[in-house]
Amino acid sequence: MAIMNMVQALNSAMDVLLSRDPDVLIFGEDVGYFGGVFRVTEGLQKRHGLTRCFDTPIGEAGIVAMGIGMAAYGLRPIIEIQFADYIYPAYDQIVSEAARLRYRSGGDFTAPITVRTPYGGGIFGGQTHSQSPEALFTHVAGLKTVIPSNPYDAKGLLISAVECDDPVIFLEPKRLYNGPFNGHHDRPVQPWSAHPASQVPDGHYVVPLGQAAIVRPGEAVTVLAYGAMVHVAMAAAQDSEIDAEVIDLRTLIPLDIETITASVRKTGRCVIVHEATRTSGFGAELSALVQEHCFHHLEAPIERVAGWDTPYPHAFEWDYFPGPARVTAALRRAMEG
Amino acid sequence: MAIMNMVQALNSAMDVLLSRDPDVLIFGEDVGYFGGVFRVTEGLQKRHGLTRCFDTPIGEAGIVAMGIGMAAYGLRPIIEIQFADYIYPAYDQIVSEAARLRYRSGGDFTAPITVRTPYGGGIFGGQTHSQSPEALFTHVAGLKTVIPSNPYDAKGLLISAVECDDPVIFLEPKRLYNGPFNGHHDRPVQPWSAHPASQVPDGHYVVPLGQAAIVRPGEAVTVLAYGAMVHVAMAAAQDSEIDAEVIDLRTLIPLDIETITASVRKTGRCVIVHEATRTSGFGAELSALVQEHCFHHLEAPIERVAGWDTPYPHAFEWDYFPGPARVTAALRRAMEG
Amino acid sequence: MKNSLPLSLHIPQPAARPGQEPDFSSVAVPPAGALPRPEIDVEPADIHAFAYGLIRVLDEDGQAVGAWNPRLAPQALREGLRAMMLTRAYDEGMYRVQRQGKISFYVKSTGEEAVAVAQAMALDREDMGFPTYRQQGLLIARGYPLPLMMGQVYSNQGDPLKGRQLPSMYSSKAYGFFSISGNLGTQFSQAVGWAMASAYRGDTRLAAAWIGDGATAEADFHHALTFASVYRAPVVLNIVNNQWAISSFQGIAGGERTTFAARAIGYGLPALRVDGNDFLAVHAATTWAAERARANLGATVIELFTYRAEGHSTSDDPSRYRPASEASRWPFGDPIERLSRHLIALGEWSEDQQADLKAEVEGLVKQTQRQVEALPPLNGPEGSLEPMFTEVYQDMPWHLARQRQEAEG
Amino acid sequence: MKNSLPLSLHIPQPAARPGQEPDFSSVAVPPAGALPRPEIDVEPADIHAFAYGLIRVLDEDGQAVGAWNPRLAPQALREGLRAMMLTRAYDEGMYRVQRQGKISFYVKSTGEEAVAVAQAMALDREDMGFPTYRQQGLLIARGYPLPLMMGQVYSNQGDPLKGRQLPSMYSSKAYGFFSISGNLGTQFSQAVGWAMASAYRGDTRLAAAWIGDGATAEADFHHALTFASVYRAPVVLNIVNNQWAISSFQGIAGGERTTFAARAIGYGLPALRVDGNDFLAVHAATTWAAERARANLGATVIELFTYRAEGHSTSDDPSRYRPASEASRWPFGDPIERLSRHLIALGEWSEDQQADLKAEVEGLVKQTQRQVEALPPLNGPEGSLEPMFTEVYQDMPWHLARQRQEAEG
Ligand SMILES: Cc1ncc(C[n+]2csc(CCOP(=O)(O)OP(=O)(O)O)c2C)c(N)n1
Ligand SMILES: Cc1ncc(C[n+]2csc(CCOP(=O)(O)OP(=O)(O)O)c2C)c(N)n1
Ligand SMILES: [Mg+2]
Ligand SMILES: [Mg+2]
Repeated sequence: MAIMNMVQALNSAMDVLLSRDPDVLIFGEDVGYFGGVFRVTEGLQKRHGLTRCFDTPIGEAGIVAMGIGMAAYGLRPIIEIQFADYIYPAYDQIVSEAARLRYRSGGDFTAPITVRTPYGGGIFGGQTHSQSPEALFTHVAGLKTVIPSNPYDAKGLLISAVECDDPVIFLEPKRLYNGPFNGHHDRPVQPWSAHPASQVPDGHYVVPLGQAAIVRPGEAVTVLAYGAMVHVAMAAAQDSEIDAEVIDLRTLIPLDIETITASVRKTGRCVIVHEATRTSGFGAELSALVQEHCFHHLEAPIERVAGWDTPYPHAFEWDYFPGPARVTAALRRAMEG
Repeated sequence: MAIMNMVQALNSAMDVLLSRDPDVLIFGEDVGYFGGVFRVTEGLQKRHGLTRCFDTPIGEAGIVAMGIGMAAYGLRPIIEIQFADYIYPAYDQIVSEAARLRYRSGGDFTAPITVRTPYGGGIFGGQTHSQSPEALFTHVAGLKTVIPSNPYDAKGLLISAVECDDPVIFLEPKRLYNGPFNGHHDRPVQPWSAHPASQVPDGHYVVPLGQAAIVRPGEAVTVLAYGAMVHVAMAAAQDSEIDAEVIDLRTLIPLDIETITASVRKTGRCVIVHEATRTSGFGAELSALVQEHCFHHLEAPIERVAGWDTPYPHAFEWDYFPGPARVTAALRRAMEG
Repeated sequence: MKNSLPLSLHIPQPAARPGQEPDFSSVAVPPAGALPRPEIDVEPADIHAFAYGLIRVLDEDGQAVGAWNPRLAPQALREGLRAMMLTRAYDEGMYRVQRQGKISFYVKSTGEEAVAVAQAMALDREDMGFPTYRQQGLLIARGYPLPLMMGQVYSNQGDPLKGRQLPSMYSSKAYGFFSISGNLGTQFSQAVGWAMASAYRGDTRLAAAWIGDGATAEADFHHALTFASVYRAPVVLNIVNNQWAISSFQGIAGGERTTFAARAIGYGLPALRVDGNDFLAVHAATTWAAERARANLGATVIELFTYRAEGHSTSDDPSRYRPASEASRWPFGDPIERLSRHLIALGEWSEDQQADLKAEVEGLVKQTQRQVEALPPLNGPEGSLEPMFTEVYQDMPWHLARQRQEAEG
Repeated sequence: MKNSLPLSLHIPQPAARPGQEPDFSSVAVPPAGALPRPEIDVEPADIHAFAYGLIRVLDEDGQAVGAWNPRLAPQALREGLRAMMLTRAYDEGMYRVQRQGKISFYVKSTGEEAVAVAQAMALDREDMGFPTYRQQGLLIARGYPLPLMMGQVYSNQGDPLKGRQLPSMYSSKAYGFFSISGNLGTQFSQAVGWAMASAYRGDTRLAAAWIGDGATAEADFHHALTFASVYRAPVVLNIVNNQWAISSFQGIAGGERTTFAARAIGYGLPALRVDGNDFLAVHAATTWAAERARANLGATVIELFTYRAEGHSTSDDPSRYRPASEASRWPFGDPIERLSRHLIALGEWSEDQQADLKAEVEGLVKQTQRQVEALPPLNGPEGSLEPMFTEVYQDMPWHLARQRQEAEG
C-alpha cells in the first residue's frame, strides 16, 4: 500500500501487468524512453525493456491496427493515444475491426486491446486537448468503455481492462491525474494524498468492470457521473446541502444498471453530469435508461448537465467546463421539478 | 413534375445544382463514368463534364479532406461515401476539421461540404453494408445531419443541404432507393410511383433543414422516426390500429423540437424508432429531450425500438431489422404503460 | 514568379471505355527471364529497378527461364494447378448459385488464381495470411474443407461464422487465414502488428497481407508500410494490381504515373513487381520475400500485376465501364492455361489429364454444393437467434441478454 | 523454405540520449552547390537522386554557389533576414510571457525560421498556405499585423479568433494562412483539395502545405500525395524534418532507412531534399516547385532538413530525451547567422546593422506585447460569453441559443 496520484496508480498497474505477463506490452507516441507526455509510462521501458514499452510513429490508425494484429496473435497490447482528441484517425480500426473481430470470425480471432487515452477539460488545452468522446464508443457494440475517477479505481480498473478479453476504451480524466479537482478553479486544488482513494496496493488487484460505486449515499436525488465530474458532483452536493446520492459509474459499457435503478427508485430524482457535449452524449443514454427503468418512480424531470454543444473554446475554459455551480443549479431544479 | 424514385430524385437534385452553380461539383468512389454503385450520379459526368463529377481514389479521409480544401477555397462539393459503413476512415476529417473550421477560424474559413452516403439495412448487406451511424454525427457540434424518407424530401433536402453554409451529413436509406419499403419482407414491395411523395418537381425547390413532417396525424401516441423507419412506423400504425401520430424527423440536427413536443404534449406517449444500435443511438437523445420537454405530460414510459446492440448479422437480416412487429409491440406497450 | 497561365484539373481516364477497342499498348510486356535475382540481403535502395520492371519466368512457349525460376518439382506444379482449377470451379459454382438467388452475394477471383495459390504454396503452412475477399485460393491451396467454405457462402447451418458475415468473408485461424473485413485495407496494417508480435515472441512465423490496387489509397496501406519499415516487421505485403477497383481503373488509384510497387521505395522497403499470371514468378518472388523476412531483414512489397477477368462481385456489371473483350486481350494470358502449358512442355502433363482434372474439380464443387445446400437455415424452425447475440463480447452483458429475450420473445 | 532462426523485433534508437555526446556522424553534409538544377518539366523518375541528396547554396564562407543560387536582390535578402529575426524575437517574447504565466501555451520555431520565411517569399502573395503550428514565419514574412498575432496568443479581446484556439493556432484568409488544426496532418490533404479547386476554376493560385517529419506517418500525408499525384494538383508539399517529433527522433517516423523526400518517389511525384537552414536553398527549391505547379505539371514534395533547436512547445523539456547540447552541434548551423554572414560577405550588411536590427525587432516585440497585454480578457466583466456559442453554425440553432441563455444565466 502506498499513496499514489492517478498517474502513479496507472503506472503501477502497468508495471504489475508487465511483470506478471510477458504477453503484455505498451506502445504509443512518446511512451517509451520519455515515459509519455503525462508521464504515465515513466520508467517502464527502462525497467522492462525496449520491446515492452516503445514509441510509435504518429499514426493513430496504424497504432491501433498494430495492436489488433498483435492481439490477434495472442498478445495483450496496451495502447496509449496521446490525447482522446486524436483518437478519431483510429476510429475505423476501433469500430470496424477491434469491436467486430470476435463476432465476425465466429470467435476464431479476438482483439483484447486496451486503448488508454487522457480526456476531458480543465487544463486550458483548447479544443484539441479537452474533448470527451466517450459516447462515440458507447454506441459501438463490442467495445467496453471505462472511466476511473481516482487512483485506486484507476489501477484496479486498468488491470481488469487489460485482463479482459474484449477491446476496452479506457479514458483517463487528465484533470485528475495530479489531484482530485472539483471544478472550483478559483480554490486551491487538493493533492490526491488528502483523498482516501489515493491509498493504492502495490501489487495486483482488480476493480471489476461493470460495477458502479456509490461514492456518497443520499436520499434526495441521484447524481450519475464519471471521471472528473464525480468530484464536481461531490462538490455540488456539499455546496447545495442537498442530500444527493452520487454514483460513480466507473464503467459505461457494460453499465451497472442495477445500482442506478435502485438509487433512482429510492430518490425519485436524477441528475446526470458529463463533460462531453450534451446532444447525443452518454447522458442521453443514461436519461433514456433511467426513464425506461424508473418511469413510475420519477418525481421530476431527469436533468442533464453537460458540455455546451460547441467545440471547447480555449479562453472560456471555466465557462465551458461544467462546474459545481451548474450541477448545484440542476440539483435545485431536480428537487423542485 | 415527374414521378421519381429516390435515386432519381437525388440525381435530379444534383443535376439542378450542377446546372445552377458552377461551384458545385461531385466526387466519390465510382461516381463518375459509372454513376455510382447505386446509380445516384448516373449521367451527371456525361451531362456536366469530367471535372464536375468524377471518381476518386479509395481513401475516404482523403476524399473528405479534398472536399474541405475545396470548400475552403469557395466551392460547394458534394461528396459520396459509397456506404455509410465506410465513413469511419473520414471521421477525423469530418469531426476535427469540417465541423470545427468556421468556429476555430473565427468565421474566416468555412467548410460547406455535403457528405451523401447510403445507410441502413434491409438489403442482406451484412455488417459492412447495413450500418446506421447517424448518432456518431449528431454528437458533433458543427455538423448538421439530414435523413430523407421519400423522393420529394430527398431532392428538396439535398438542395437545402448543398446550399447551406454548414457541413451536412446526408444519410440516404438505401433500402428506400427503389421503393417505400415498410419492413414486411414477406409482402410485395410497393413501387415509389404508388406513393404521393414520388411526385417530384423537375426544377429547383427546397425542403428546409430543421423541419419535421407529420406524416400521419394521430391522437393516441407519437412515433418519432426517420429514413426507412418512417415507413415501418406507418405500417405498424396501420397493423396495430392504434391512432398513432407519426413524425418524420427529416433533420436530426438541428432538430424540430417544436413539432415533437407539441405532439407528445398532445398524445402523452412516445415511441422512438431507428435502425441504429440502441445504446447511445439518436433515440437516446430523443428520449432524453422528450422527457425533458414533456415530463409532466407523459403517461407512459417512452419506448425505443432500435437495432440490437450487435453488428448487423447477414443471415439474420429480418431478425435484426426493426420491423413493424416490433414497433407494433412498442405501440401496445406505450398504450398500456 | 507568377505567370498568368490558368491552371487546369487533370482527371485520369482509362485507355478504353465500352464501345471502344481494348487498348493495352501502354502496358509493357518484358520478356521472361530478363531480370536477375538479387541476394535476399540486398539494400532496398539498390533494387529500385525491380519496382518498375516485371519478374517473369514462364515464356511464350511455356518454358521456365531465368534466375527467378523456382525449380519446383512437377508434383508441386500439379498441386498448384489443381488448386487454381478448383478455385476457378468453385468460383463458377458459387457465381451460378448466386444468380439462382440461393445466396446473396459472391466475389470471384477469376484470372487471379495464381496470386493466392502460388503464394500459399511459397509461404509456410504456419504463416498467417491477411487476405482480401479475392484470395479464396489461399484456403483452397491449404486444403481448407470445401464444405466449410461453402457453408460460409450459404450462410446456413454449415457456416462456421454462424451467418454473421457476407458470403466470401471467410475466417480460419487453423488454416492461417485471418477474418476478412468488408472494410478495405484495414487488415494490411494489422498484418504488420501480427508479424511484430511474432518477432516480439521470438517465433518463426511470418505474416502475409494482400490489398487491391484501389485500396492502396486507404490510410492503412501507408500505416502498414510505415510500421513495417520502422520495426522491420517480418511480413510480406502484397498489392494485387488487377487494373480495376470497381469501375475505376488503376490510374484513379495513383497508378497513372508510376507503379504500385514503387510505393515501397519511399519507405526504404524492397519492392518486387511480378507478372501475377505467372505461377512460377509469383512463387519465386514470394519465396524471396519470405526468406528475407525470416532472416530478420524485414518486409518486402510485392506488386502482383494481373487482371480482374470478371465483374467486381455479383453486384457488378463490368460491361458498363470497360470494353467487354478487355479480359481476353490481357497481354499476360491466363494463369491456369499458362501453368498447364508449362507442365505439358515439361512432359509432366497432358491435355487429357487437364480435361480429367477439370471434370474432377467441377464434380467436387457440384457434389459439395448439393451437400451444403441441404443444410437448414440458421434462423429457420430448426435454428435459433442465439448467434445474433453471442460473441459480441466474451460474456453477454445484461443489455444484450435482455435484447435476446425480446427477440426470441 | 522455413528456417528456425527466431525472429526479433527492431525498435529504432537515436544516436544519443541525455548524458551522452551528441552524435551527427550519420548525417551526411554534402558541399554547397554540388547538385544541378533540373528543368521544371523533368520526369520525376529521372531525379530520384534529389530525394537522397541535399540542395545547398550557402557554403562555409557565406558565399552562394551552384546552379540553385536564386540570385536574390540584396534588398530581398535583408527583408528575409528581418522576417527571420522578427520571428525569433517574437518566439522569445512569447516564450517568456508563457513562463510568466500570462499565456497558457506557446510553440517556438527557433532554428527553423528559414523554412517559413524563405518559402513565403518564394511563393506568390496570393498562394494559400496550409501550415502547421511551427510556420509563424509565414505570417511575419507576409506582414501580418503583430498585434493580431499576439492577440491570438493572449486569447484576449485582441484575438481575431475570439479566444477559441490554443495560442499559436493562427488563421488568416487575407494573409493566405489557413486555420491551423491541433490535429496533426489534417491540413496536408486539405491543401491538395484547395489546389484542385484553384485548378478547377482555372485560377492561377497555388496551395502550399507543411507537415512535420513525425506527422508524415499520419494517413493525411498518404492521401495528400495520392490525390496530388492522381489529379496533378498545383500544390507544394513541404515536409519539415526537424529531426524530432516530441520525444521521438525521426527514425521512429520512418526515417531510419531512407529520407522523407523519398516518400514522393512511389507516387510519381518529384522530390527535392533541401538544407532547411540555408535561406537561399529553401527559396530556390520552393521557386522550382512553384514554377512547376504553375506550369500545370503538378505537385512537388520538398523535405526541409533542419533541426528543432528548442523544446517541442512550452509543455516540453527536451533535456529529458536528448543531449542538451545537440542543437548547438547541428552540422548545418543557424539560418539567421548564415544569411547574415552571406549578406556581410556580399558587402550588403554589417555586424552593426545586424545588432541594430536585433534591437529593433526585439523592441517591436516588447512594445506590441505591452499594447496587447493591456487588452481585457474575453470573458471578464467587459467581455461576453457570446463567442463561445456563435459560429458553431452559420446561424445559431435553438439548442445552442438555449444553452447560451443558460450560460449567461
Ligand atoms: C473502406 C472501404 N471503402 C469502400 C469500399 C467499397 N468497395 C469494395 S471493393 C471496392 C474496390 C476495391 O478495389 P481493389 O482494391 O482494386 O480490389 P479488387 O476488388 O480489384 O480486388 C470498393 C470501392 C469498401 N469495401 N471499404
Ligand atoms: C493526430 C495527432 N496526434 C498526436 C498529436 C500530438 N502531437 C502534437 S505535436 C506532436 C509531434 C509532431 O512532430 P512533427 O510532426 O515532427 O512536428 P514538429 O513538432 O517537429 O514540428 C505530437 C505527437 C496531435 N497533435 N495530433
Ligand atoms: Mg483492383
Ligand atoms: Mg519534427
